[in-house]
Amino acid sequence: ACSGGTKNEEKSKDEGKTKTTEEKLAADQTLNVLESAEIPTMDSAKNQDTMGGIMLNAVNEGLFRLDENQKIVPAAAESMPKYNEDKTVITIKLRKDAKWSNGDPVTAHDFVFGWQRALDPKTASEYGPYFMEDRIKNASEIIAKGEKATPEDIKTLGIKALDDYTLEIDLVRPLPYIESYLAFYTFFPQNQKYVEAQGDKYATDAAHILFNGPFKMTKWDGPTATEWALEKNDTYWNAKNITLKKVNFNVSKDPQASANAFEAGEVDVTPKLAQAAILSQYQGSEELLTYTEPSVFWLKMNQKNPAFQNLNIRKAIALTVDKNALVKDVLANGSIAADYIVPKEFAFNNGKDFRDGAATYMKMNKEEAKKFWEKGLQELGQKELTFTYVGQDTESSKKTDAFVKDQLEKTLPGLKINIESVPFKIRIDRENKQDYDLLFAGWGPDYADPMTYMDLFLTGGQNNRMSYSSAKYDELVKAAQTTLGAKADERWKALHDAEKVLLEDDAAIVPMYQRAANILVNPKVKGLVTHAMSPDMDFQHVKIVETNK
Amino acid sequence: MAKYLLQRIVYMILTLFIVASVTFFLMKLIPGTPFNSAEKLTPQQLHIMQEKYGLNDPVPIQYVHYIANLVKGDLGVSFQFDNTPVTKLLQIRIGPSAVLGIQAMILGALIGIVLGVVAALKQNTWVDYGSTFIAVVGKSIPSFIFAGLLQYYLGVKLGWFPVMFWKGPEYTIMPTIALAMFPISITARFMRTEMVEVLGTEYITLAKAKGASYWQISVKHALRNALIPVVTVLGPLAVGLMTGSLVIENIFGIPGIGEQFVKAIMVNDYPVIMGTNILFAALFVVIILVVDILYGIIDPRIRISGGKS
Amino acid sequence: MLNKETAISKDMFAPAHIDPSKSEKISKPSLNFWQDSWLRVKKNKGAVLSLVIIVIVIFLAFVGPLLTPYKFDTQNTKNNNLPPRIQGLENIHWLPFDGTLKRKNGTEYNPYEIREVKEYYWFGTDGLGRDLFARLWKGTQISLFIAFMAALVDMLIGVTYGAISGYLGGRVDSVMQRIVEIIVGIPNLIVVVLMILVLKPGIVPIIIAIALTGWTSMARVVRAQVLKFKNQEFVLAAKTLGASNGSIIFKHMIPNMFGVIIINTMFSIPNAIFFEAFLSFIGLGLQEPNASLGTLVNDGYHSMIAFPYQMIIPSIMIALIMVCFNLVADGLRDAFDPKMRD
Amino acid sequence: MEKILQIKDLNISFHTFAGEVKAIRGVSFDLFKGETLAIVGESGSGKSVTTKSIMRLLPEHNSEIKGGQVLFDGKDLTKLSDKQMQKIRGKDISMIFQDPMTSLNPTMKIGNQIMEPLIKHQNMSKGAARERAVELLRLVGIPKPEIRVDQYPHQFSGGMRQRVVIAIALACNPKVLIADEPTTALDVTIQAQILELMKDLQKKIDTSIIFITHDLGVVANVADRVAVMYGGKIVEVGTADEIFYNPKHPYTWGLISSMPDMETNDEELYSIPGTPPDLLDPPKGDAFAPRNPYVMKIDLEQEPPFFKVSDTHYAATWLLHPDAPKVEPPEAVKRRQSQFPGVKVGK
Amino acid sequence: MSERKKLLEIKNLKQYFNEGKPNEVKAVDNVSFDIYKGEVMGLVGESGCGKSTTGRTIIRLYDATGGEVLYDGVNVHGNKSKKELKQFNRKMQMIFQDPYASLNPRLKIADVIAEGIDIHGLAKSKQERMEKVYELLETVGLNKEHANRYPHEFSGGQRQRIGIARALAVQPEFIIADEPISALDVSIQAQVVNLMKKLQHEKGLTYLFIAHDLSMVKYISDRIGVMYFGKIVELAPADELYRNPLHPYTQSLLSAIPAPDPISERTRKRKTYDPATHNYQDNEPVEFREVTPGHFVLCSETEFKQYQAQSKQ
Ligand SMILES: Nc1ncnc2c1ncn2[C@@H]1O[C@H](COP(=O)(O)OP(=O)(O)OP(=O)(O)O)[C@@H](O)[C@H]1O
Ligand SMILES: Nc1ncnc2c1ncn2[C@@H]1O[C@H](COP(=O)(O)OP(=O)(O)OP(=O)(O)O)[C@@H](O)[C@H]1O
Ligand SMILES: [Mg+2]
Ligand SMILES: [Mg+2]
Repeated sequence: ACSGGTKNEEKSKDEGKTKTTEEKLAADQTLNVLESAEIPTMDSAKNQDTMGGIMLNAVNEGLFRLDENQKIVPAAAESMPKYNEDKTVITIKLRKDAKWSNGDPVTAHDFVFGWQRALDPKTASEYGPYFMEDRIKNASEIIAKGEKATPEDIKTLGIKALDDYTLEIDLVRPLPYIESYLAFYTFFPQNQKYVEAQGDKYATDAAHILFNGPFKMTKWDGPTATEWALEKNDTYWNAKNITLKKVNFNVSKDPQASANAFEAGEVDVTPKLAQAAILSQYQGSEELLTYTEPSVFWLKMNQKNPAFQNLNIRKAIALTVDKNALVKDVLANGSIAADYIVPKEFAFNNGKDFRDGAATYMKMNKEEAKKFWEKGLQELGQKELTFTYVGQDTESSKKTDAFVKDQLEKTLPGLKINIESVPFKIRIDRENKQDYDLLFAGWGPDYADPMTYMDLFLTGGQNNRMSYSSAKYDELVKAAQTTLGAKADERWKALHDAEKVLLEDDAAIVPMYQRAANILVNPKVKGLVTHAMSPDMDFQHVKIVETNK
Repeated sequence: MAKYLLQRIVYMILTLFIVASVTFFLMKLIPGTPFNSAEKLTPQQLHIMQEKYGLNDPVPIQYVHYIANLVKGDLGVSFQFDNTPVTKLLQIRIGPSAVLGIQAMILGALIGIVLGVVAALKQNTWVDYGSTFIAVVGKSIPSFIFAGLLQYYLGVKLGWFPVMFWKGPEYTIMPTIALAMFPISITARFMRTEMVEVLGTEYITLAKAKGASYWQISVKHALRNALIPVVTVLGPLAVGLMTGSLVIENIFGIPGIGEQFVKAIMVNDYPVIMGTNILFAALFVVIILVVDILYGIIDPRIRISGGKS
Repeated sequence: MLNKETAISKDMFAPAHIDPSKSEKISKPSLNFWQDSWLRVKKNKGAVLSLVIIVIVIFLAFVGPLLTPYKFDTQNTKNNNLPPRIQGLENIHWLPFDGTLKRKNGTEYNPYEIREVKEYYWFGTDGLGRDLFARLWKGTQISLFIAFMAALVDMLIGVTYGAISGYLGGRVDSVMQRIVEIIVGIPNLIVVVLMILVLKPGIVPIIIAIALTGWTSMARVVRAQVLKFKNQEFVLAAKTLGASNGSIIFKHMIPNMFGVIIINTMFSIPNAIFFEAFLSFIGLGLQEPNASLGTLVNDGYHSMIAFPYQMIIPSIMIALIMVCFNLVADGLRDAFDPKMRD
Repeated sequence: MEKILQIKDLNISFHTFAGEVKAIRGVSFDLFKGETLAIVGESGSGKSVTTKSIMRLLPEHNSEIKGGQVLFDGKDLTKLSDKQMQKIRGKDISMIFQDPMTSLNPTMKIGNQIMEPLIKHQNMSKGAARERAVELLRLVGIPKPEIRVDQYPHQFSGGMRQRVVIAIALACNPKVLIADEPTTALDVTIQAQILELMKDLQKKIDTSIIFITHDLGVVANVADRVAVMYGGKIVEVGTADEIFYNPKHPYTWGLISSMPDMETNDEELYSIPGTPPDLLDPPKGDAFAPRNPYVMKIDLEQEPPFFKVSDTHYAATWLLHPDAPKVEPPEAVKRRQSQFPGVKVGK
Repeated sequence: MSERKKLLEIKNLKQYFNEGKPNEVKAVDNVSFDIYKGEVMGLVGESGCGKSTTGRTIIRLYDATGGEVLYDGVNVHGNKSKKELKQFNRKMQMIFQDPYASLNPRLKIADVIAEGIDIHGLAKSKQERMEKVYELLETVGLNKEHANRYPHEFSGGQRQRIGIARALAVQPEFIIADEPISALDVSIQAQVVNLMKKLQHEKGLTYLFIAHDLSMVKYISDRIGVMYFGKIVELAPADELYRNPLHPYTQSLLSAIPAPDPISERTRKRKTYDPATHNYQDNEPVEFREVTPGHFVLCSETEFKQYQAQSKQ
């Protein structure tokens, strides 16, 4: 299937034995990776960070995994899950040869403990409640109790170990995307005995973590460390298929410096580099690996501002920006112009991309835009409008903002835009307080389903924050969430319709682009897999080959 | 002397306390939460999280708690680094910054002093102009440009030094050079001014009249006296260097405190902001005290009276 | 040693008349402080040259944008990242104005030809296709504005604070000095972030933030000067005449500190430019589409390898301004230094 | 008498912002062995420049010796290399400056400062030099010298510091000692002590002294001979008695009569009118002419040569020219002439 | 002399610096004396003995630690309204020691001199102000042309005269001259002293003349006080003091002054002063006593007797 992630090589087939003939494995199977941030935590229950996600996925393993083709495949589970009729109860068999690095077998109880711990208010996990609330049975009730939740309350969470190797999960309603949850680190198992024995020390450094994944962490001094290392985990059930012996990680926060380190051969893989100028140097080079991410960016129009209550004004804005120029000339990093909000190569129904067969909306049309604008102004009885545009303070957002401003001001007479670039946290705050007219925002998905985008704009939805409210939209999305939960095709139809309402009928937001990621990879590295969602990168298929260079 | 020291220490603690308090309230004025996934938290969930960290209390109460813990030596835990105690975090991060800062300071001071002295001795010659020019130019190129060029040309192109990271002494060379540019220029310029002044004094003339050689005059007589005022400038400068440079740390991939502090401010990691700030301020007042004491050691005139208050 | 017997006519020994009223005449033309200082500055070639450059730079900061047909904020993304090309100079290959760039592997290419661009961009264009010549001068203009304003505010606060602290002395002085210590201890980045929030991002909060955290050195210098002048006899004389404190400070002390104040301001101008550049580096700088030298250099830094001109041109400008201000400040210090008088 | 130092037609200029300052314009004098020559004159007349040029201590960057010789031991000091000069400074010729407060290095122990020339010129060991330093301190009358050697200048009073400076100057028994206003900054009582000390030491080591001062009282106290400077020139030179009791130059007259002595009462003091010449642009003729009440036309035209008054007494004023009208010196000078102990020099 | 009007009475004046701290300095310690109208009172003593401090305390540059200064019977110190203070400022003026430091280098001479005129509103118009300035310049022997020049263009003696003109601008009755000539060249000192004498006669001024050059002090003063370590040890008419110095410190001081007279210098013997020679008992009252009319000495009862006997001879 055509999928979001990429691999920079034709992947060798299933079993590890088959080696591609023309490549000779290098003697030194060590990979040097540069990352852009430290690992905030290695506690799967608490993590919420991309870097943590990659590392947890490397050293631990949930029920399922994303394979190199972005397909969900059994990992700690023996086989794909079984559902009851209305798809609210899932039964999963675990494989019996999975072991923790201390020798304990990985059992169903470890999953139960892991989930409960992620939800337990005492853990103060942000993602546990976020993912389970209103989805896993009794999660909402436990969360509502807050600090007062007792161990007994927590035990009521909808996950049970039927026996050591059988899990049963109770859902509040059918969740088409539940399998991608089960591959997500928040739902990883944790060894209760070990976790409780370590107490506060658990997962604070390499010496206090248990591994059940392809690698073990051999060096990590804790969240502040800028250097850490993985080594092949010989007790991993699939260890024979792992070729890579060691991965060294270092942190570099400066993109130019990262590129320099790569140039000097000090690292084999760089963090994502967004700077067009840096990337332009590698255009066409085999070292540059570009892949589309499911993150979409858009412009929000705050309807608290009366001007944006006017549909014509919104439409005018929506039709103005030349998104192609934005992605090609300004961003120049492989991102794609988006006339949609559910990204490409991200959510599939029976192998069919959500975007296939879905329409795109509000393609740029400056003439139309002007007309809407004139009309809108007339309706408002105004000659000119001034908007505050809240953007973020990163370099690429600043560039984008400048471009958008220029496009809008040039096309729509009487429009003046004041950009205010602020740090991320403050942007969130302004958004929450709805203290903006225009705001540049984006969203990265948490699970592989359009819902992660669509529920953002429900009336009063937590991510609406622009006073948008459409009964029709709400109805369609709610239906997709509930009644249509088990009927995949109809559900998608509803979501397609909702997207049209949001983007075309209401022109509530202006999608701009779907982002692409760019990393530099040394050609001697084969089998480096990137994913559309967490974990962003997987090292288990990597091989280092001899190159003639 | 003991009494003077005690008095100074009391003042220092008081200053620290006020700095901590002011910073605390200022910091609380910055909107936003310290939670990384704030975007994804429901108001209810946010409330629970804030409750857990006491962030729902009125700011004055939070302040009292903070100060109470501070007195116990507890600086709290970091939000961005998974509840790592701030004290531990500071311990880990101050190391590289301090090493770098001290090396840069020593390098900068040495080169700066030599440049300044040479310029003063050869006043108004091309040596002087050259040294002044080096000093001014060193100060005139933004450090990220300078560091970037160093990294690219000496690291990538010539391969003389490792491009980045913090793994051994050879890794400190380029960042030290980059960081030393500023102290070099400051020291050189101050040194020159002071040296010119000292060289014009009567006791230098007297030393010449004694038949002292050029070298004796410059080193034995002038240098020490010219150094005294320079020390007062170098002290605070040293603090500035030791407390890390975001720019240098970012570019050379050094796990330093400067980068972390800026980040903490940007992401509202309150305990880290406070902890780092208190550390910096403490370092500052201590260095000032050390400078004053040093001042007394170099300059016998203020040794007895014990300096100014 | 001895009388050389040259013939001297006797009438030479007649008494001569000297006008007694002329005996106290001062033949030199009257020079006030500024004229006198100017004479001294003039002797310092580095300072004069720097001053001339600064004047030219300031002039161009306003006039420069008019010299090109492109506006600093006009985007033309089709023409982005074009290297410098100047009519006439484009054929002189060793000059960096021939419109060519180097690839990573060292081969040269001419994006103008490849993209069939007819226009000439003297200093090239940036990632949004904005003319860097216009942006450079706009950036210079804004940087200098920020710097001058910051220096001005800094001067006002610093001079007032320092003067009051030093003049009143005693307890007031020690309290005020403690306050300075505390202000030095508060991280200025927090203040900057706060300012940006309270005042909305832009030039104003940057100026205020720079000034708020920068005036302490001025205050210290002024205080030291006031302490020095406090017991000077001309100040005592004014006191015995019954002069008010205000007139003593403003008429007698401050004019005598012009030298140090100006020098300190001269040094704080480059500092402000640098601080703004640092803010740009961490993303707290100016708002698009405005440019400052800081934002330009910072943008350029990320294009260091691919489009070196984007970094080099504003860096040269920033360094030039810095060097010039520093040299002028040095020159002024020498000129104003009372020790060098007579 | 043996001439130990001969200054011949010295011309020195400074290059300043405003132009060339012709500070010394043809100064010549001799210094005899064992004598004290006092140089007096108005501020800015060139006393310090003259003596500093002997030691070659003028600021290098803006001073220029335009001509003349400084002969010492048959060598022209103006032609020596820096190295050679260093061997003479502090050993054969040493110097004391006006301000005892700033003449000593504040961060160096007194002992070390005294030892420096000893180690340098006499190759003494540290220990020996230290002993000698203690001895010197005792010699200049500093109590408890053993303790004092290890102290710093700020622990000494002004008078004591000046003694230390004298100790340094005398450390190597110099042949010539130049004292540039060594007592001006001191109290009368301390001044008296220092003067006594210097005279004492001079006797012991038979040094020649050039003594610069403003204070005619001090001159009277110490000088064997006196040279009067005005506007970068020596205008009169003679023995102390000749200058005090039989001065010939109108500037010397003015100088002497402007000082009240114990007898002067209510009458108005004589004061020299006008201001000193601007050495940037020295006047034609006699520099003193504009202030000279007895000015003649020739004064405005031609510089006066030295006229011999006695073997030891010369004065550069046209008034001594045979053709010049005889003028009455001021009252105070006349009063003094009556006390002149030497043979009256006829005119 | 006592029939002359007392212009100034200084009673038990004390000025301590850094009071109560370990580095306390009793710069002026219980000093009492009177100054009569029209006289010149000289004050001599070694450096640091408190002469300047006395002068500055009298004119209220410092607040006295204790004691009072009565001017025309009114206490200068103590709480005064701004207006009353200004009154005193007009009556009492000061001339300073350092001709280079005492003029503001940034002001034109006209503005330096006119400062008092401006503060006290003594001129009704710009023109009148300038006229007064010209008049004052003339008084001190300078001329109109100098008004537009800056201090650095003048020689030391000229500057000192400008300082005098500034003081005269407010038509004071009493002038404190703090070593007005000690920084000047011998040949220029006379200019200033002559000028001061002339002004005293013409305007009936009263001076407190502080100096350490005793010959000048004697020349100008009617009476002289000798200070030693914050105390006045002897006070007498000028001639009397020189002819018959009683206090051993005064004697030592006088014996130390070299005269511009080589012959007498050859024979001059210096006396030294050692405070221990007084041998005062612990509670022996050491007071300021009048040995002969107008001649006061700080002494004990026994010394007093001895001095009286000495003076009779
Ligand atoms: N370093 C210098 N630069 C420029 N001019 C100088 C310098 N030193 C001295 N002069 C000038 O040389 C002249 C003579 O100065 P000198 O110091 O010899 O005077 P003096 O007789 O010693 O006076 P005083 O009694 O004030 O010490 C003065 O006009 C002075 O301005
Ligand atoms: N502002 C002050 N603070 C502390 N001590 C002071 C102050 N002013 C003067 N003194 C001290 O008071 C004493 C008397 O000083 P004063 O200036 O009155 O002496 P003086 O007799 O005028 O000496 P000189 O002849 O040197 O001018 C000195 O010991 C001096 O150090
Ligand atoms: Mg001199
Ligand atoms: Mg005094």
